Amino acid sequence: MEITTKQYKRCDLVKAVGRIDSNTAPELEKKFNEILDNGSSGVAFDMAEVDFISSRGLWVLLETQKTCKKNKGKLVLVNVSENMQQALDLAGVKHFIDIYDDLTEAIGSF
Amino acid sequence: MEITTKQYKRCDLVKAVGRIDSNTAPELEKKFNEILDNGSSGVAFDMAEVDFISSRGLWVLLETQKTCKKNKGKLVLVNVSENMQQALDLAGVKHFIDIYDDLTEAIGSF
Amino acid sequence: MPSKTFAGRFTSLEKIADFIAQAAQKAGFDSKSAYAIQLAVDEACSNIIEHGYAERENGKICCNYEVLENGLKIVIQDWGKSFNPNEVPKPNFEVALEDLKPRGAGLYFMKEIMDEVNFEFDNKDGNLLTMIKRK
Amino acid sequence: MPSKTFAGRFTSLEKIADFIAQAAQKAGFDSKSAYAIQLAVDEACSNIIEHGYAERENGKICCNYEVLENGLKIVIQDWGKSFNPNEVPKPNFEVALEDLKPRGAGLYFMKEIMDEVNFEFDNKDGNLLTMIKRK
Ligand SMILES: Nc1ncnc2c1ncn2[C@@H]1O[C@H](COP(=O)(O)OP(=O)(O)O)[C@@H](O)[C@H]1O
Ligand SMILES: Nc1ncnc2c1ncn2[C@@H]1O[C@H](COP(=O)(O)OP(=O)(O)O)[C@@H](O)[C@H]1O
Repeated sequence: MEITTKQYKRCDLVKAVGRIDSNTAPELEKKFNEILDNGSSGVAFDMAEVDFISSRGLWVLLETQKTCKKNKGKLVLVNVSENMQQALDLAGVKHFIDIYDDLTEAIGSF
Repeated sequence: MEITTKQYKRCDLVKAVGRIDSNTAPELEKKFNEILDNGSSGVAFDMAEVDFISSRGLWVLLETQKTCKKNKGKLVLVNVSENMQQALDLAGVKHFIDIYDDLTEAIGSF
Repeated sequence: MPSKTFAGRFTSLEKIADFIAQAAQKAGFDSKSAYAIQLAVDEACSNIIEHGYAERENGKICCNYEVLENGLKIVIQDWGKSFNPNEVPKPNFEVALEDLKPRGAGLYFMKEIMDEVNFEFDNKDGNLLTMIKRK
Repeated sequence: MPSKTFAGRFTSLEKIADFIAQAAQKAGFDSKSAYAIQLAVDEACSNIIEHGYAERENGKICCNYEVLENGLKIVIQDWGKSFNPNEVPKPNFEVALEDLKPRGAGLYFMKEIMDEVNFEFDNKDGNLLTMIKRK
Protein backbone atom coordinates (compact mmCIF):
# COMPACT_ATOMS: atom_id res chain seq x y z
CA MET A 1 0.00 0.00 0.00
CA GLU A 2 1.13 3.53 -0.78
CA ILE A 3 -0.13 6.45 1.26
CA THR A 4 0.10 10.08 0.23
CA THR A 5 -1.15 13.10 2.12
CA LYS A 6 -1.95 16.68 1.29
CA GLN A 7 -2.86 19.56 3.53
CA TYR A 8 -5.76 21.88 2.92
CA LYS A 9 -6.62 24.80 5.13
CA ARG A 10 -9.23 22.93 7.23
CA CYS A 11 -8.35 19.28 6.67
CA ASP A 12 -5.74 16.77 5.66
CA LEU A 13 -6.36 14.57 2.65
CA VAL A 14 -5.05 11.01 2.89
CA LYS A 15 -4.99 8.85 -0.20
CA ALA A 16 -4.15 5.16 -0.11
CA VAL A 17 -3.39 2.96 -3.09
CA GLY A 18 -3.80 -0.81 -2.83
CA ARG A 19 -5.14 -3.21 -0.22
CA ILE A 20 -6.04 -2.42 3.38
CA ASP A 21 -5.87 -5.76 5.14
CA SER A 22 -4.34 -7.04 8.38
CA ASN A 23 -0.94 -6.69 6.76
CA THR A 24 -1.23 -3.07 5.70
CA ALA A 25 -3.86 -1.55 8.01
CA PRO A 26 -1.23 -0.73 10.68
CA GLU A 27 0.55 1.58 8.20
CA LEU A 28 -2.66 3.45 7.54
CA GLU A 29 -3.38 3.62 11.26
CA LYS A 30 0.07 5.08 11.84
CA LYS A 31 -0.46 7.72 9.16
CA PHE A 32 -3.83 8.79 10.62
CA ASN A 33 -2.34 8.93 14.10
CA GLU A 34 0.55 11.08 12.89
CA ILE A 35 -1.92 13.55 11.41
CA LEU A 36 -4.08 13.59 14.53
CA ASP A 37 -1.02 13.93 16.77
CA ASN A 38 -0.06 17.00 14.77
CA GLY A 39 -3.21 18.67 15.95
CA SER A 40 -5.45 18.15 12.93
CA SER A 41 -8.90 16.76 13.51
CA GLY A 42 -10.22 17.07 9.96
CA VAL A 43 -9.31 14.17 7.70
CA ALA A 44 -10.61 13.23 4.26
CA PHE A 45 -9.72 9.72 3.13
CA ASP A 46 -9.66 9.23 -0.63
CA MET A 47 -10.45 5.59 -1.44
CA ALA A 48 -10.42 5.94 -5.24
CA GLU A 49 -7.46 3.60 -5.51
CA VAL A 50 -8.12 1.32 -2.57
CA ASP A 51 -9.00 -2.04 -4.01
CA PHE A 52 -9.67 -4.01 -0.86
CA ILE A 53 -10.57 -3.28 2.73
CA SER A 54 -11.11 -5.88 5.45
CA SER A 55 -12.70 -5.47 8.85
CA ARG A 56 -9.24 -4.66 10.21
CA GLY A 57 -9.15 -1.67 7.86
CA LEU A 58 -12.67 -0.61 8.76
CA TRP A 59 -11.71 -0.54 12.43
CA VAL A 60 -8.88 1.82 11.60
CA LEU A 61 -11.39 4.16 9.97
CA LEU A 62 -13.85 3.91 12.86
CA GLU A 63 -11.19 4.44 15.53
CA THR A 64 -9.84 7.41 13.58
CA GLN A 65 -13.33 8.86 13.47
CA LYS A 66 -13.61 8.43 17.25
CA THR A 67 -10.48 10.50 17.79
CA CYS A 68 -11.50 13.15 15.23
CA LYS A 69 -14.91 13.58 16.84
CA LYS A 70 -13.37 13.76 20.28
CA ASN A 71 -11.31 16.67 18.94
CA LYS A 72 -14.36 18.38 17.38
CA GLY A 73 -13.39 17.33 13.89
CA LYS A 74 -14.38 14.53 11.57
CA LEU A 75 -13.19 11.89 9.15
CA VAL A 76 -14.97 11.68 5.80
CA LEU A 77 -14.56 9.18 2.97
CA VAL A 78 -14.53 9.95 -0.73
CA ASN A 79 -14.50 7.92 -3.95
CA VAL A 80 -15.77 4.70 -2.43
CA SER A 81 -16.18 2.10 -5.18
CA GLU A 82 -19.07 -0.34 -5.25
CA ASN A 83 -16.85 -3.14 -3.95
CA MET A 84 -15.57 -1.09 -1.00
CA GLN A 85 -19.14 0.00 -0.32
CA GLN A 86 -20.12 -3.65 0.23
CA ALA A 87 -17.55 -3.99 2.98
CA LEU A 88 -18.55 -0.66 4.52
CA ASP A 89 -22.22 -1.67 4.47
CA LEU A 90 -21.51 -4.86 6.42
CA ALA A 91 -20.37 -2.73 9.36
CA GLY A 92 -22.89 0.08 8.84
CA VAL A 93 -20.00 2.50 8.37
CA LYS A 94 -22.24 5.15 6.82
CA HIS A 95 -23.89 5.68 10.21
CA PHE A 96 -20.56 6.79 11.60
CA ILE A 97 -18.70 8.35 8.67
CA ASP A 98 -19.97 10.64 5.90
CA ILE A 99 -19.19 9.45 2.41
CA TYR A 100 -18.78 11.85 -0.52
CA ASP A 101 -18.75 11.07 -4.22
CA ASP A 102 -16.55 13.96 -5.12
CA LEU A 103 -13.25 15.17 -3.70
CA THR A 104 -14.18 18.84 -3.89
CA GLU A 105 -17.41 18.17 -1.98
CA ALA A 106 -15.46 16.28 0.65
CA ILE A 107 -12.85 19.01 1.11
CA GLY A 108 -15.57 21.67 0.94
CA SER A 109 -17.40 20.02 3.86
CA PHE A 110 -14.75 21.02 6.40
CA MET B 1 -23.73 33.87 -20.11
CA GLU B 2 -24.97 31.23 -17.71
CA ILE B 3 -24.14 31.40 -14.04
CA THR B 4 -24.48 28.54 -11.57
CA THR B 5 -23.63 28.54 -7.89
CA LYS B 6 -22.95 25.95 -5.26
CA GLN B 7 -22.47 26.30 -1.54
CA TYR B 8 -19.67 24.70 0.38
CA LYS B 9 -19.24 25.01 4.11
CA ARG B 10 -16.78 27.93 3.98
CA CYS B 11 -17.36 29.41 0.53
CA ASP B 12 -19.68 29.79 -2.41
CA LEU B 13 -18.60 28.51 -5.79
CA VAL B 14 -19.72 30.57 -8.79
CA LYS B 15 -19.31 29.17 -12.27
CA ALA B 16 -19.94 31.21 -15.40
CA VAL B 17 -20.22 29.88 -18.93
CA GLY B 18 -19.61 32.19 -21.88
CA ARG B 19 -18.43 35.77 -22.33
CA ILE B 20 -17.98 38.37 -19.62
CA ASP B 21 -18.13 41.65 -21.50
CA SER B 22 -19.93 44.98 -21.01
CA ASN B 23 -23.14 43.24 -21.96
CA THR B 24 -22.96 40.37 -19.47
CA ALA B 25 -20.69 41.65 -16.67
CA PRO B 26 -23.64 43.26 -14.82
CA GLU B 27 -25.29 39.83 -14.44
CA LEU B 28 -22.15 38.44 -12.87
CA GLU B 29 -21.85 41.50 -10.66
CA LYS B 30 -25.41 40.98 -9.50
CA LYS B 31 -24.76 37.33 -8.67
CA PHE B 32 -21.65 38.15 -6.63
CA ASN B 33 -23.52 40.90 -4.80
CA GLU B 34 -26.37 38.56 -3.97
CA ILE B 35 -23.91 36.11 -2.42
CA LEU B 36 -22.12 38.82 -0.47
CA ASP B 37 -25.42 40.32 0.67
CA ASN B 38 -26.34 36.90 2.07
CA GLY B 39 -23.44 37.17 4.45
CA SER B 40 -20.86 35.08 2.63
CA SER B 41 -17.42 36.53 2.16
CA GLY B 42 -15.74 33.50 0.66
CA VAL B 43 -16.22 33.12 -3.08
CA ALA B 44 -14.49 30.84 -5.57
CA PHE B 45 -15.03 31.76 -9.21
CA ASP B 46 -14.64 28.89 -11.65
CA MET B 47 -13.56 30.25 -15.05
CA ALA B 48 -13.19 26.88 -16.79
CA GLU B 49 -15.94 27.75 -19.25
CA VAL B 50 -15.49 31.49 -19.48
CA ASP B 51 -14.23 32.18 -22.96
CA PHE B 52 -13.80 35.92 -22.84
CA ILE B 53 -13.34 38.57 -20.19
CA SER B 54 -12.95 42.30 -20.86
CA SER B 55 -11.78 45.02 -18.49
CA ARG B 56 -15.40 45.51 -17.47
CA GLY B 57 -15.43 41.90 -16.25
CA LEU B 58 -12.10 42.27 -14.49
CA TRP B 59 -13.45 45.24 -12.55
CA VAL B 60 -16.33 43.09 -11.34
CA LEU B 61 -13.80 40.60 -9.99
CA LEU B 62 -11.67 43.29 -8.37
CA GLU B 63 -14.62 45.09 -6.79
CA THR B 64 -15.94 41.76 -5.51
CA GLN B 65 -12.55 41.08 -3.97
CA LYS B 66 -12.66 44.50 -2.26
CA THR B 67 -15.93 43.61 -0.57
CA CYS B 68 -14.81 40.10 0.36
CA LYS B 69 -11.62 41.40 1.96
CA LYS B 70 -13.53 44.10 3.81
CA ASN B 71 -15.61 41.27 5.29
CA LYS B 72 -12.50 39.22 6.21
CA GLY B 73 -13.04 36.83 3.34
CA LYS B 74 -11.63 36.46 -0.13
CA LEU B 75 -12.39 35.80 -3.77
CA VAL B 76 -10.25 33.23 -5.55
CA LEU B 77 -10.19 32.21 -9.20
CA VAL B 78 -9.86 28.71 -10.56
CA ASN B 79 -9.41 27.13 -13.99
CA VAL B 80 -8.12 30.24 -15.72
CA SER B 81 -7.23 29.38 -19.33
CA GLU B 82 -4.21 30.82 -21.08
CA ASN B 83 -6.39 33.30 -22.96
CA MET B 84 -8.11 34.56 -19.81
CA GLN B 85 -4.71 34.75 -18.14
CA GLN B 86 -3.58 37.27 -20.78
CA ALA B 87 -6.41 39.60 -19.87
CA LEU B 88 -5.78 39.12 -16.14
CA ASP B 89 -2.08 39.85 -16.60
CA LEU B 90 -2.81 43.19 -18.31
CA ALA B 91 -4.39 44.42 -15.07
CA GLY B 92 -2.01 42.60 -12.72
CA VAL B 93 -4.98 40.72 -11.28
CA LYS B 94 -2.74 38.09 -9.65
CA HIS B 95 -1.51 40.73 -7.19
CA PHE B 96 -5.04 41.09 -5.89
CA ILE B 97 -6.64 37.67 -6.37
CA ASP B 98 -5.23 34.17 -5.81
CA ILE B 99 -5.55 31.88 -8.77
CA TYR B 100 -5.77 28.08 -8.38
CA ASP B 101 -5.35 25.42 -11.05
CA ASP B 102 -7.60 22.96 -9.36
CA LEU B 103 -11.10 23.28 -7.95
CA THR B 104 -10.37 21.18 -4.86
CA GLU B 105 -7.34 23.33 -4.05
CA ALA B 106 -9.46 26.45 -4.44
CA ILE B 107 -12.25 25.17 -2.19
CA GLY B 108 -9.70 23.75 0.23
CA SER B 109 -8.12 27.20 0.64
CA PHE B 110 -11.10 28.60 2.54
CA MET C 1 -9.76 -29.78 -5.94
CA PRO C 2 -7.29 -26.96 -6.73
CA SER C 3 -5.26 -26.25 -3.65
CA LYS C 4 -2.43 -23.95 -2.59
CA THR C 5 -0.48 -23.64 0.63
CA PHE C 6 0.58 -20.30 2.06
CA ALA C 7 2.78 -19.21 4.96
CA GLY C 8 0.61 -18.23 7.92
CA ARG C 9 1.64 -14.56 7.82
CA PHE C 10 -0.25 -11.38 7.05
CA THR C 11 1.93 -10.87 3.96
CA SER C 12 0.25 -13.96 2.46
CA LEU C 13 -3.19 -12.34 2.50
CA GLU C 14 -2.73 -10.65 -0.88
CA LYS C 15 -1.59 -13.90 -2.50
CA ILE C 16 -4.51 -15.75 -0.95
CA ALA C 17 -6.84 -13.08 -2.35
CA ASP C 18 -5.42 -13.59 -5.84
CA PHE C 19 -5.90 -17.36 -5.56
CA ILE C 20 -9.49 -16.91 -4.42
CA ALA C 21 -10.17 -14.31 -7.13
CA GLN C 22 -9.24 -16.95 -9.71
CA ALA C 23 -11.54 -19.45 -8.03
CA ALA C 24 -14.45 -17.00 -8.02
CA GLN C 25 -13.86 -16.20 -11.65
CA LYS C 26 -13.75 -19.90 -12.62
CA ALA C 27 -17.01 -20.36 -10.75
CA GLY C 28 -18.50 -17.53 -12.81
CA PHE C 29 -19.18 -15.00 -10.07
CA ASP C 30 -19.52 -11.34 -11.00
CA SER C 31 -16.93 -8.89 -9.74
CA LYS C 32 -19.01 -7.77 -6.76
CA SER C 33 -19.60 -11.32 -5.49
CA ALA C 34 -15.99 -12.24 -6.22
CA TYR C 35 -14.94 -9.29 -4.07
CA ALA C 36 -17.20 -10.42 -1.23
CA ILE C 37 -15.81 -13.96 -1.38
CA GLN C 38 -12.27 -12.59 -1.16
CA LEU C 39 -13.33 -10.56 1.84
CA ALA C 40 -14.76 -13.62 3.65
CA VAL C 41 -11.60 -15.61 2.99
CA ASP C 42 -9.40 -12.70 4.06
CA GLU C 43 -11.26 -12.48 7.36
CA ALA C 44 -10.93 -16.25 7.88
CA CYS C 45 -7.21 -16.30 7.14
CA SER C 46 -6.53 -13.13 9.15
CA ASN C 47 -8.12 -14.87 12.13
CA ILE C 48 -6.07 -18.02 11.64
CA ILE C 49 -2.86 -15.98 11.52
CA GLU C 50 -3.78 -13.67 14.38
CA HIS C 51 -5.60 -16.02 16.72
CA GLY C 52 -4.98 -19.60 15.53
CA TYR C 53 -1.24 -19.16 15.11
CA ALA C 54 -1.09 -16.15 17.45
CA GLU C 55 1.23 -14.59 14.88
CA ARG C 56 3.80 -17.35 15.26
CA GLU C 57 5.89 -17.45 12.11
CA ASN C 58 5.82 -21.11 11.12
CA GLY C 59 2.14 -21.95 10.61
CA LYS C 60 0.69 -22.91 7.23
CA ILE C 61 -2.63 -22.16 5.61
CA CYS C 62 -3.89 -24.42 2.88
CA CYS C 63 -6.63 -23.07 0.63
CA ASN C 64 -8.69 -25.47 -1.47
CA TYR C 65 -11.63 -24.81 -3.66
CA GLU C 66 -14.15 -26.67 -5.74
CA VAL C 67 -16.33 -25.10 -8.40
CA LEU C 68 -19.85 -26.34 -7.74
CA GLU C 69 -22.66 -26.52 -10.22
CA ASN C 70 -24.25 -23.46 -8.68
CA GLY C 71 -21.41 -21.84 -6.76
CA LEU C 72 -18.08 -22.26 -5.08
CA LYS C 73 -16.88 -24.28 -2.12
CA ILE C 74 -13.76 -23.12 -0.30
CA VAL C 75 -11.98 -25.18 2.33
CA ILE C 76 -9.33 -23.53 4.47
CA GLN C 77 -7.07 -25.76 6.48
CA ASP C 78 -4.80 -24.79 9.37
CA TRP C 79 -3.00 -26.43 12.24
CA GLY C 80 -3.35 -23.70 14.84
CA LYS C 81 -5.38 -23.25 18.00
CA SER C 82 -9.02 -24.20 17.86
CA PHE C 83 -11.86 -22.06 19.19
CA ASN C 84 -15.58 -22.26 19.62
CA PRO C 85 -17.25 -20.12 17.00
CA ASN C 86 -20.58 -20.50 18.77
CA GLU C 87 -19.19 -18.56 21.70
CA VAL C 88 -18.29 -15.55 19.56
CA PRO C 89 -20.97 -12.90 20.06
CA LYS C 90 -22.48 -11.07 17.09
CA PRO C 91 -20.96 -7.60 16.87
CA ASN C 92 -23.30 -4.71 17.55
CA PHE C 93 -22.99 -1.83 15.09
CA GLU C 94 -26.15 -0.15 16.31
CA VAL C 95 -24.47 1.80 19.05
CA ALA C 96 -23.04 5.28 19.37
CA LEU C 97 -19.63 5.73 17.74
CA GLU C 98 -17.82 6.00 21.05
CA ASP C 99 -19.28 2.66 22.17
CA LEU C 100 -18.13 0.68 19.13
CA LYS C 101 -15.65 -2.03 20.10
CA PRO C 102 -12.93 -2.37 17.49
CA ARG C 103 -13.00 -6.15 17.19
CA GLY C 104 -15.21 -9.04 16.33
CA ALA C 105 -16.44 -8.35 12.80
CA GLY C 106 -14.53 -11.06 10.95
CA LEU C 107 -16.71 -14.04 11.73
CA TYR C 108 -19.81 -11.93 11.19
CA PHE C 109 -18.63 -10.82 7.73
CA MET C 110 -17.91 -14.45 6.77
CA LYS C 111 -21.41 -15.54 7.78
CA GLU C 112 -23.07 -12.54 6.12
CA ILE C 113 -21.26 -13.10 2.83
CA MET C 114 -21.17 -16.87 2.50
CA ASP C 115 -24.18 -19.17 2.38
CA GLU C 116 -22.51 -21.82 4.52
CA VAL C 117 -19.71 -21.46 7.08
CA ASN C 118 -18.70 -24.60 8.90
CA PHE C 119 -15.78 -25.20 11.28
CA GLU C 120 -14.32 -28.62 12.17
CA PHE C 121 -11.41 -28.71 14.61
CA ASP C 122 -8.63 -31.08 15.51
CA ASN C 123 -9.35 -33.84 13.11
CA LYS C 124 -6.42 -35.58 11.43
CA ASP C 125 -6.31 -32.92 8.69
CA GLY C 126 -6.01 -30.03 11.15
CA ASN C 127 -8.78 -27.46 11.43
CA LEU C 128 -11.10 -27.26 8.46
CA LEU C 129 -13.21 -24.27 7.62
CA THR C 130 -15.63 -24.97 4.80
CA MET C 131 -17.46 -22.07 3.20
CA ILE C 132 -19.91 -22.22 0.32
CA LYS C 133 -21.14 -19.32 -1.76
CA ARG C 134 -24.06 -20.03 -4.04
CA LYS C 135 -25.13 -17.94 -6.99
CA MET D 1 -11.54 45.76 -47.06
CA PRO D 2 -14.09 43.41 -45.43
CA SER D 3 -16.48 45.48 -43.40
CA LYS D 4 -19.53 44.94 -41.23
CA THR D 5 -21.85 47.35 -39.46
CA PHE D 6 -23.28 46.66 -36.03
CA ALA D 7 -25.85 48.35 -33.82
CA GLY D 8 -24.09 50.41 -31.14
CA ARG D 9 -25.31 48.26 -28.27
CA PHE D 10 -23.57 45.99 -25.81
CA THR D 11 -25.42 43.01 -27.29
CA SER D 12 -23.40 43.54 -30.49
CA LEU D 13 -20.10 42.89 -28.72
CA GLU D 14 -20.27 39.13 -29.17
CA LYS D 15 -21.02 39.46 -32.90
CA ILE D 16 -18.19 41.95 -33.29
CA ALA D 17 -15.88 39.48 -31.54
CA ASP D 18 -16.88 36.75 -34.01
CA PHE D 19 -16.20 39.06 -36.96
CA ILE D 20 -12.78 39.98 -35.56
CA ALA D 21 -11.97 36.36 -34.77
CA GLN D 22 -12.45 35.58 -38.47
CA ALA D 23 -10.21 38.49 -39.40
CA ALA D 24 -7.46 37.34 -37.02
CA GLN D 25 -7.70 33.82 -38.37
CA LYS D 26 -7.47 35.02 -41.98
CA ALA D 27 -4.41 37.04 -41.01
CA GLY D 28 -2.88 33.86 -39.59
CA PHE D 29 -2.65 34.80 -35.92
CA ASP D 30 -2.45 32.04 -33.32
CA SER D 31 -5.31 31.62 -30.89
CA LYS D 32 -3.64 33.59 -28.12
CA SER D 33 -2.99 36.65 -30.33
CA ALA D 34 -6.43 36.32 -31.90
CA TYR D 35 -7.90 36.45 -28.41
CA ALA D 36 -5.88 39.57 -27.56
CA ILE D 37 -7.04 41.31 -30.75
CA GLN D 38 -10.66 40.52 -29.89
CA LEU D 39 -10.05 41.98 -26.45
CA ALA D 40 -8.65 45.25 -27.87
CA VAL D 41 -11.60 45.60 -30.24
CA ASP D 42 -14.08 44.77 -27.49
CA GLU D 43 -12.60 47.51 -25.33
CA ALA D 44 -12.76 50.00 -28.22
CA CYS D 45 -16.37 49.17 -29.07
CA SER D 46 -17.46 49.09 -25.42
CA ASN D 47 -16.10 52.62 -25.10
CA ILE D 48 -17.89 53.81 -28.22
CA ILE D 49 -21.18 52.40 -26.96
CA GLU D 50 -20.73 53.56 -23.37
CA HIS D 51 -19.04 56.93 -23.87
CA GLY D 52 -19.29 57.85 -27.58
CA TYR D 53 -22.97 57.05 -27.87
CA ALA D 54 -23.58 57.35 -24.11
CA GLU D 55 -25.69 54.19 -24.44
CA ARG D 56 -28.14 55.87 -26.82
CA GLU D 57 -29.83 53.17 -28.84
CA ASN D 58 -29.42 54.34 -32.42
CA GLY D 59 -25.66 54.60 -32.99
CA LYS D 60 -23.79 52.40 -35.44
CA ILE D 61 -20.37 50.85 -35.32
CA CYS D 62 -18.69 49.86 -38.52
CA CYS D 63 -15.79 47.41 -38.29
CA ASN D 64 -13.38 47.09 -41.20
CA TYR D 65 -10.25 45.07 -41.51
CA GLU D 66 -7.39 44.49 -43.89
CA VAL D 67 -5.04 41.54 -43.77
CA LEU D 68 -1.54 42.96 -44.04
CA GLU D 69 1.52 41.15 -45.24
CA ASN D 70 2.73 40.85 -41.65
CA GLY D 71 -0.37 41.43 -39.60
CA LEU D 72 -3.84 42.87 -39.41
CA LYS D 73 -5.26 46.37 -39.66
CA ILE D 74 -8.61 47.07 -38.06
CA VAL D 75 -10.55 50.28 -38.55
CA ILE D 76 -13.51 51.03 -36.31
CA GLN D 77 -15.84 53.79 -37.35
CA ASP D 78 -18.45 55.53 -35.24
CA TRP D 79 -20.45 58.71 -35.27
CA GLY D 80 -20.57 59.42 -31.56
CA LYS D 81 -18.93 61.94 -29.26
CA SER D 82 -15.25 62.55 -29.70
CA PHE D 83 -12.72 62.65 -26.90
CA ASN D 84 -9.06 63.36 -26.38
CA PRO D 85 -7.25 60.09 -25.82
CA ASN D 86 -4.11 61.97 -24.81
CA GLU D 87 -5.94 63.27 -21.78
CA VAL D 88 -6.79 59.79 -20.52
CA PRO D 89 -4.36 58.92 -17.74
CA LYS D 90 -2.64 55.55 -17.66
CA PRO D 91 -4.34 53.38 -15.05
CA ASN D 92 -2.27 52.52 -11.99
CA PHE D 93 -2.49 48.87 -10.95
CA GLU D 94 0.41 49.15 -8.54
CA VAL D 95 -1.68 50.28 -5.63
CA ALA D 96 -3.34 48.56 -2.71
CA LEU D 97 -6.56 46.74 -3.58
CA GLU D 98 -8.76 49.27 -1.76
CA ASP D 99 -7.22 52.11 -3.80
CA LEU D 100 -7.92 50.56 -7.21
CA LYS D 101 -10.30 52.71 -9.24
CA PRO D 102 -12.71 50.55 -11.19
CA ARG D 103 -12.36 52.36 -14.53
CA GLY D 104 -9.90 53.35 -17.16
CA ALA D 105 -8.32 50.11 -18.35
CA GLY D 106 -9.85 49.95 -21.84
CA LEU D 107 -7.57 52.35 -23.65
CA TYR D 108 -4.57 50.94 -21.84
CA PHE D 109 -5.42 47.37 -22.89
CA MET D 110 -5.81 48.49 -26.52
CA LYS D 111 -2.39 50.13 -26.49
CA GLU D 112 -0.73 47.21 -24.72
CA ILE D 113 -2.15 44.67 -27.13
CA MET D 114 -1.96 46.45 -30.48
CA ASP D 115 1.19 47.77 -32.12
CA GLU D 116 -0.55 50.91 -33.38
CA VAL D 117 -3.63 52.68 -32.01
CA ASN D 118 -4.64 55.86 -33.75
CA PHE D 119 -7.77 58.00 -33.29
CA GLU D 120 -9.11 60.52 -35.85
CA PHE D 121 -12.25 62.41 -34.91
CA ASP D 122 -14.95 64.29 -36.74
CA ASN D 123 -13.81 63.82 -40.28
CA LYS D 124 -16.44 63.24 -42.94
CA ASP D 125 -16.38 59.47 -42.24
CA GLY D 126 -17.15 59.95 -38.53
CA ASN D 127 -14.58 58.94 -35.90
CA LEU D 128 -11.95 56.50 -37.07
CA LEU D 129 -9.96 54.29 -34.78
CA THR D 130 -7.21 52.47 -36.62
CA MET D 131 -5.40 49.65 -34.86
CA ILE D 132 -2.64 47.47 -36.26
CA LYS D 133 -1.36 44.21 -34.83
CA ARG D 134 1.84 42.86 -36.34
CA LYS D 135 3.10 39.32 -36.04
N1 LIG E 1 -9.04 -19.14 13.56
C1 LIG E 1 -9.22 -18.82 14.84
N2 LIG E 1 -8.47 -19.41 15.78
C2 LIG E 1 -8.63 -19.09 17.06
N3 LIG E 1 -9.53 -18.19 17.51
C3 LIG E 1 -10.29 -17.55 16.62
C4 LIG E 1 -10.18 -17.83 15.24
N4 LIG E 1 -11.07 -17.07 14.60
C5 LIG E 1 -11.71 -16.35 15.52
N5 LIG E 1 -11.27 -16.64 16.75
C6 LIG E 1 -11.75 -16.07 18.03
O1 LIG E 1 -13.02 -15.46 17.77
C7 LIG E 1 -12.99 -14.06 18.09
C8 LIG E 1 -13.85 -13.28 17.10
O2 LIG E 1 -13.28 -13.33 15.80
P1 LIG E 1 -13.65 -12.24 14.73
O3 LIG E 1 -15.15 -12.18 14.63
O4 LIG E 1 -12.95 -12.54 13.46
O5 LIG E 1 -13.14 -10.87 15.32
P2 LIG E 1 -11.67 -10.38 15.67
O6 LIG E 1 -10.70 -11.26 14.98
O7 LIG E 1 -11.68 -8.98 15.16
O8 LIG E 1 -11.59 -10.44 17.17
C9 LIG E 1 -11.54 -13.70 18.06
O9 LIG E 1 -11.25 -12.62 18.88
C10 LIG E 1 -10.86 -14.97 18.54
O10 LIG E 1 -10.91 -15.03 19.95
N1 LIG F 1 -15.08 56.19 -27.79
C1 LIG F 1 -15.07 57.09 -26.81
N2 LIG F 1 -15.88 58.15 -26.87
C2 LIG F 1 -15.90 59.05 -25.89
N3 LIG F 1 -15.13 58.97 -24.78
C3 LIG F 1 -14.28 57.94 -24.67
C4 LIG F 1 -14.23 56.94 -25.67
N4 LIG F 1 -13.32 56.04 -25.27
C5 LIG F 1 -12.83 56.46 -24.10
N5 LIG F 1 -13.40 57.61 -23.72
C6 LIG F 1 -13.08 58.38 -22.50
O1 LIG F 1 -11.85 57.91 -22.00
C7 LIG F 1 -11.99 57.42 -20.67
C8 LIG F 1 -11.09 56.22 -20.44
O2 LIG F 1 -11.52 55.15 -21.23
P1 LIG F 1 -11.08 53.67 -20.87
O3 LIG F 1 -9.61 53.64 -20.73
O4 LIG F 1 -11.64 52.74 -21.85
O5 LIG F 1 -11.73 53.40 -19.46
P2 LIG F 1 -13.25 53.34 -19.05
O6 LIG F 1 -14.08 53.17 -20.28
O7 LIG F 1 -13.27 52.13 -18.19
O8 LIG F 1 -13.50 54.58 -18.30
C9 LIG F 1 -13.46 57.11 -20.55
O9 LIG F 1 -13.90 57.19 -19.22
C10 LIG F 1 -14.09 58.19 -21.41
O10 LIG F 1 -14.19 59.41 -20.70
